[in-house]
Amino acid sequence: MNSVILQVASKYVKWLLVVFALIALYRGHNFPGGGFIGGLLVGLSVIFSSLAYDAQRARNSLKIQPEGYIALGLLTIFLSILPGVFLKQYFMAGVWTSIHIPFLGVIKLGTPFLFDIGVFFAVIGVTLMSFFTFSNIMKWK
Amino acid sequence: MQTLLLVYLVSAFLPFIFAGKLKKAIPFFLAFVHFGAFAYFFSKIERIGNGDILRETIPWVPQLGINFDLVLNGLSIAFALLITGTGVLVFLYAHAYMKSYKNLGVFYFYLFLFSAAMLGLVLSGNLIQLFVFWELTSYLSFLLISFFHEKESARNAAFQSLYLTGFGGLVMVAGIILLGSVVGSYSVSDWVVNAEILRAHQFYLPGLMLIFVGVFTKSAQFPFHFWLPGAMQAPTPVSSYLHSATMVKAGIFMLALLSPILGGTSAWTYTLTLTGAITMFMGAYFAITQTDIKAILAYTTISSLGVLVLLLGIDTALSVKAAMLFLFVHAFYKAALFMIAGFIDKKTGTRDWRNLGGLARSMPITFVFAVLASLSMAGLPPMLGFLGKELIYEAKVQSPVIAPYVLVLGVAGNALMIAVALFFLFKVFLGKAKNQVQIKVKTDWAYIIGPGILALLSLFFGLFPAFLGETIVEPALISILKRDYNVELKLWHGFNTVFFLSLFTVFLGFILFYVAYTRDSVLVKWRAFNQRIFSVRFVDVFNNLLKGFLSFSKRKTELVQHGYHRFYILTIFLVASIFLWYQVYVTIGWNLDNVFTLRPFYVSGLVLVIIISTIFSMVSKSRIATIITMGVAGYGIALLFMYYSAIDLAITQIIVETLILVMFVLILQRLPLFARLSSKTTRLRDLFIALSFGSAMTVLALKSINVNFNHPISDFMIENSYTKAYGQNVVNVILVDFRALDTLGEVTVLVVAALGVFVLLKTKKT
Amino acid sequence: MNAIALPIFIPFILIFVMVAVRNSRAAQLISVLGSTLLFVVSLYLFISLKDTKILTLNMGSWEAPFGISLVLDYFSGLMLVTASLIVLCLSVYTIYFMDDEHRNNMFYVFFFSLTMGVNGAFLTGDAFNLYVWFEVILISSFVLITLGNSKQQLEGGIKYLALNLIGSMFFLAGLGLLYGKTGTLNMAHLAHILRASEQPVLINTSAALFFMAFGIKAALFPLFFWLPASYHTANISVTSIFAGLLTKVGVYVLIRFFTLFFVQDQVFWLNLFLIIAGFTMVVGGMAASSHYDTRRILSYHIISQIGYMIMGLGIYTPLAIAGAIFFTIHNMIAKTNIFLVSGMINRSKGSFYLKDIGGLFKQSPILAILFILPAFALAGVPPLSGFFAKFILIKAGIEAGQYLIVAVAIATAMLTLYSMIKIWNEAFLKKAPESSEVEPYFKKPGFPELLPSVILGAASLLMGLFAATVFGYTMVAAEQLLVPTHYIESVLNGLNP
Amino acid sequence: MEIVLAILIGVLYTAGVYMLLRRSILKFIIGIIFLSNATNLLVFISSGIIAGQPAFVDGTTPSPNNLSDPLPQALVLTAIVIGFGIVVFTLALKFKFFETTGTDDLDQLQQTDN
Repeated sequence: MNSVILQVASKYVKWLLVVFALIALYRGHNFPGGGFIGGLLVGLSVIFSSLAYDAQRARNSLKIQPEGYIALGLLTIFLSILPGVFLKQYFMAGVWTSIHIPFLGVIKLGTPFLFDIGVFFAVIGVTLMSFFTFSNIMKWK
Repeated sequence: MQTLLLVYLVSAFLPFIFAGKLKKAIPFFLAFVHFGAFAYFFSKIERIGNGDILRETIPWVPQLGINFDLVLNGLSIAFALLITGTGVLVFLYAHAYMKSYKNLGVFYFYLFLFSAAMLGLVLSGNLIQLFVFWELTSYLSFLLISFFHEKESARNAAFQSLYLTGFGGLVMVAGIILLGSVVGSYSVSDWVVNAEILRAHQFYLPGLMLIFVGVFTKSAQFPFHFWLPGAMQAPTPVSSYLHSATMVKAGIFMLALLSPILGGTSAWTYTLTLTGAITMFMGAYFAITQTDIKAILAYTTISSLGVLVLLLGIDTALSVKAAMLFLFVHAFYKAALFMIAGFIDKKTGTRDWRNLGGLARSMPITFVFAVLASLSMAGLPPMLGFLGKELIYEAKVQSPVIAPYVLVLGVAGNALMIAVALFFLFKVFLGKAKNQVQIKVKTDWAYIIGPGILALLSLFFGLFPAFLGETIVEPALISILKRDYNVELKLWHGFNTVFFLSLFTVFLGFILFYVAYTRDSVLVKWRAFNQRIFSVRFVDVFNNLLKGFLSFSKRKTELVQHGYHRFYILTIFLVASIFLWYQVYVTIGWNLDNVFTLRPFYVSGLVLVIIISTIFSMVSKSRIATIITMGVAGYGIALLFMYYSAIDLAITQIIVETLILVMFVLILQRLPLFARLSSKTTRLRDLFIALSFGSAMTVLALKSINVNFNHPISDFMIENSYTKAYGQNVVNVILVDFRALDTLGEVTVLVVAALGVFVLLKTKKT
Repeated sequence: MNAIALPIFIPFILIFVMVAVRNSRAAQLISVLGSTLLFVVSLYLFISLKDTKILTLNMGSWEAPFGISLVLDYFSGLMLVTASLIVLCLSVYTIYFMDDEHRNNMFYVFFFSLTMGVNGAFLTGDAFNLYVWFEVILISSFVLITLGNSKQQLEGGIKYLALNLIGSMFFLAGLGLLYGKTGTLNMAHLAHILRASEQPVLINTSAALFFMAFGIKAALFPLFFWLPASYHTANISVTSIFAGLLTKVGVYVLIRFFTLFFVQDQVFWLNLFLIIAGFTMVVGGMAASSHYDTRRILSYHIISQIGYMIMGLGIYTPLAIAGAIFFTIHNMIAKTNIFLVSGMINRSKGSFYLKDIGGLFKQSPILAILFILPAFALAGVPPLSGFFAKFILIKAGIEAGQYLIVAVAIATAMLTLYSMIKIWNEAFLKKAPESSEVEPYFKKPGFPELLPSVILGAASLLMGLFAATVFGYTMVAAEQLLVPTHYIESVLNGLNP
Repeated sequence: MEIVLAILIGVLYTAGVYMLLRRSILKFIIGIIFLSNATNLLVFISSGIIAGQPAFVDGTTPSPNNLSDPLPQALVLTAIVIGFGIVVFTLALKFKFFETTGTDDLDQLQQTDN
């Protein structure tokens, strides 16, 4: 599918999707969205661009390989589990802190948010990995 | 006693520790252990004779009533002496006999462990403990019989013996548990106390019969007798031990143990006397037509076991006395004769009497012992066997129930035994020398010492029976009868019915022997006759049953596990529909409050679109159309979620649907077109099943909607989502905070699935 | 008790590590160390049950029934310890019996995700969470069974996958209905509500759905097709893992659910269990006796043994439930062990097919002993573990007056004996067939390869010798199951919403 | 409306089971998708559906009565994602199987039984 329109469109749509995804991730705790939706959206964006060009190219343009995303996601999830044990005596307990960021105001950050980020990365990795494998181009290192 | 059993257990492992030159000393050492045990029991005779009972209890699983109850009373000491005493001789004999074979360590290990198990069995004061040892003897004898395991016949015989005795054991334990549930204990002494209750209980008959099955299989009673002749595949020392003092005597021990508890009823008496009498006659009848001398001996063992069962079945003081005496009689002569048979086998290389003859000249001492043992077997004076037989006749004559039939069978059986004994002597030892001793055996004495001692014991006790009678048989009898009883044994009883019966039997036996001896053709014809009349051999029946069962199961398995994947699914959904409809039917009390309405129409329209695209996807022949309509249905469901205010759900559903569609399209290019593979009837059938399941689910859904809602959990979540978890989107808060563990598992599923896809598609086929 | 979560998180960390580690030596080492840690933790947890009998952990500090609780009672504790012992043994075994291809394929990732799922299923006190763990188990086993990509494995994999997917679909549907009825997912809370509720309208239909779901997982009679179609195709290490853990999770959940929730209309369910148990035993046993491939014999035999466990559930007395638990533990150990040994037989002789092999008794007496331990344990020879397992069940059956099922159980024991003796006779006692192509190559297994089997064999023996202790635990577990007030109270912590 | 939805569930289940019983593996997978959709829907509606406000709260609206129940939504979301993972794997398995054997016919799968 090397249609020019699609290629041009994909460039924008792709970034649009990624931005959407990040917003979904960030706002997920308060508005529709969250790690799953965000991760799936990013995956969709990469798939979209590879439909426009080809999968190999889309893959090369990735900064982190799918398995990297998976590992990153699992690690983040694991890290989000720990603070609860040490600070609240329960696994997975939410630990919150608020920080003040200029222009955005007070933001509450907590381990559930970290957990959501982990899910986000893991889902990206999973989507990409299965997609690339289906596209039959993936090589292990 | 526990120390003793422990010593046995530890000593059993010695064959593996002894190495090099010490290896030869193993049997001596083990015989010595047996001797030590024998001496130990012997030293206790007096105390036991005075009515003492030695008891040791080690709890094992007390909650289930399973304990190690070691009891030494008159009954168990009699058996223990027999086991250890014979054990000494068997191991000495084995030293000579087994020399030329390999894997001796394993052999002695099995054999010694076997004797330990047997000893444990007779010392058991708890029936489950007894069963444990019972099973151990079964399994160990399996290993012993299959010792020459490269012979198929040995494997088969071992399998048969294990299968029958194992089966009997399991059935017996069911009986024990059944009766145990009446008493609430498995301890023999508790059973004795509650004997009256047991005999009156409705479980008595079934429990008794179950236990009898165990006893009959173990003690080779008709119709389970056929494994015993097969068991001669074992090395001869094993046979002589198995047939005389151990294994088959376990059943007898069990009967003796239970007779004060369960005995005395007509069920007990009739079953045992009948079975015993048939077995007794049949064993003797078949013994005479055998050609292998070990087989002859095996059949006479069956006959003797029949006698023992019969006597315990008659269940009078006299008959039990006869049984206890005959136990010793049989053990002495049977062990001796088996050892002699093994010796002959070693010397001449054959066990077929048709190839043997005139051995008296080359093995005179053996001949003397053989004569003594055979006379004892035939029940002729002055041997112990004569005493035994007299007592048996006496018991039979006085037996209260079916004396005439028992007597007829008894006389016939005994006459046959006399004939067999004489025949054995004359054919093998006298007459023309057919087969000279070919094989030189270095240590003749080691072969003869065992049978020699046993044969001399038979003679000695025949002449001076008082010791045996008063110190061993009497305590045993007392512990069986549970009352005092004075045992006096005499060789000469005077002219009475029994004496004339004996005389008649001897006369009959001699005639039989004479006929068989002088005319070879008689036995040949007899054998042919037997083969024609009793064309059904039990071994074959067993094998055929087994074979039939196996092919039956193979067919059934192929029927169930046929390999047609669709039918597996079909079965599952069929079962599910039946279940669900049944449950719907049972819980019919449901009333629909919901009114059928199509409002709002746009939702109804959406549902209609989903339904139509689903059906289209079902029947379409085009792959693309199928997949696209499937997608439409998926998106439609997402919109439904949206309508019912599940925003996150709708978004997820849409993205997931898209991803699945993309992947479908990706692999679709490589796949073949749909082919219409199934016929119209198949499709109709499938549709019917699908419909029955689908409609059941519809009903379930309707019912579930109808239930009152009460959601304490989600109310809590809604209330605390913002205040405690700092999130406005409750669904997301649930996912990452309230129920984060679910999400953790979910991510794991995704990761594993992705890696699985990768592994599956990356690797080449192997 | 935060440690309760460790049996789930330790494998989770190991998954992460195994994704990252590419060196197979290092992976082996880490897997052995990790599973040792897992075993120690499980043992510690089990021992710390002593005081309170039930331990709970509310994940994320959300009180039950609002969050997810992990619950450790004696039943789950026993299963957990047994499972982690098996995992430990297998992580050693796989070093020697996994070919390199599989190892490169990140076998350990799937191995530990399976472990994680199994531990999670044992520990969780939340019905939906249980579903998630079931899915973790499911997807891991899908991957494991197809690892190697042979045609046979793909075939077996498709059947396995299809039927198990249907099973989890039933599970989810049943959960939905249950939630709709009760509004809660916490198992203790569910039990509390269902015991109080009067209208069993939906409970029975969800019970039917759950029965289908777990019946498929546990390979009960009309639903077991996936097991014999797939188990024998996978690598022997994988089959051993499956034999030890998978169907038993199904049995665990069946026992858990039908003692905790579905106490209404019990007569119907218990009778059904007895009927199904009988058929499962006999059909499995018959099929096992008619085969000549070790793995197939043993696979069918798994089914037959599941029948005993369900029989215990069907009799439904404390003794019977204790017997079922005892049997499950015994079976997990002995069954895994016998698969391990059959793997070694295959390694030594080059075939699983009994007609092609023989003469092992002479070649490797150690292997013979290692085979005899689990085989005799399975056949129920005293004093090994299987004897007590069967004894308790038969005793319970007789005392409850269920004579028919006891008769079936005894007949099945004979079938088991036949299958075991068949393998013994053919593989060990018989002379190796001369015409066979795989002969005469024979590789003597080294000690480290035998170690897992030695450990499991010793476990079978010790379980028999110290049956009193183990039975004591199972009895406590059974009482906890049958009278779940303590369970409900401990989990809900006195809370009564 | 609930009745209509219940019928929809029935149709989806029927379609799913019917597709599972076909011989083509592809249809089989489509059947799985239908089944999981049907199950999700069942879970969703059996816990009570309200066409109204989605479950968003802030400090001021703590009255749960007119909000839709968020818990089944979360459950179904989890189920959808899990289903996604499994369907993807099934597709891969199907593809590999076809690549290895060259057939899409489930009736050819008889080697591993008996």
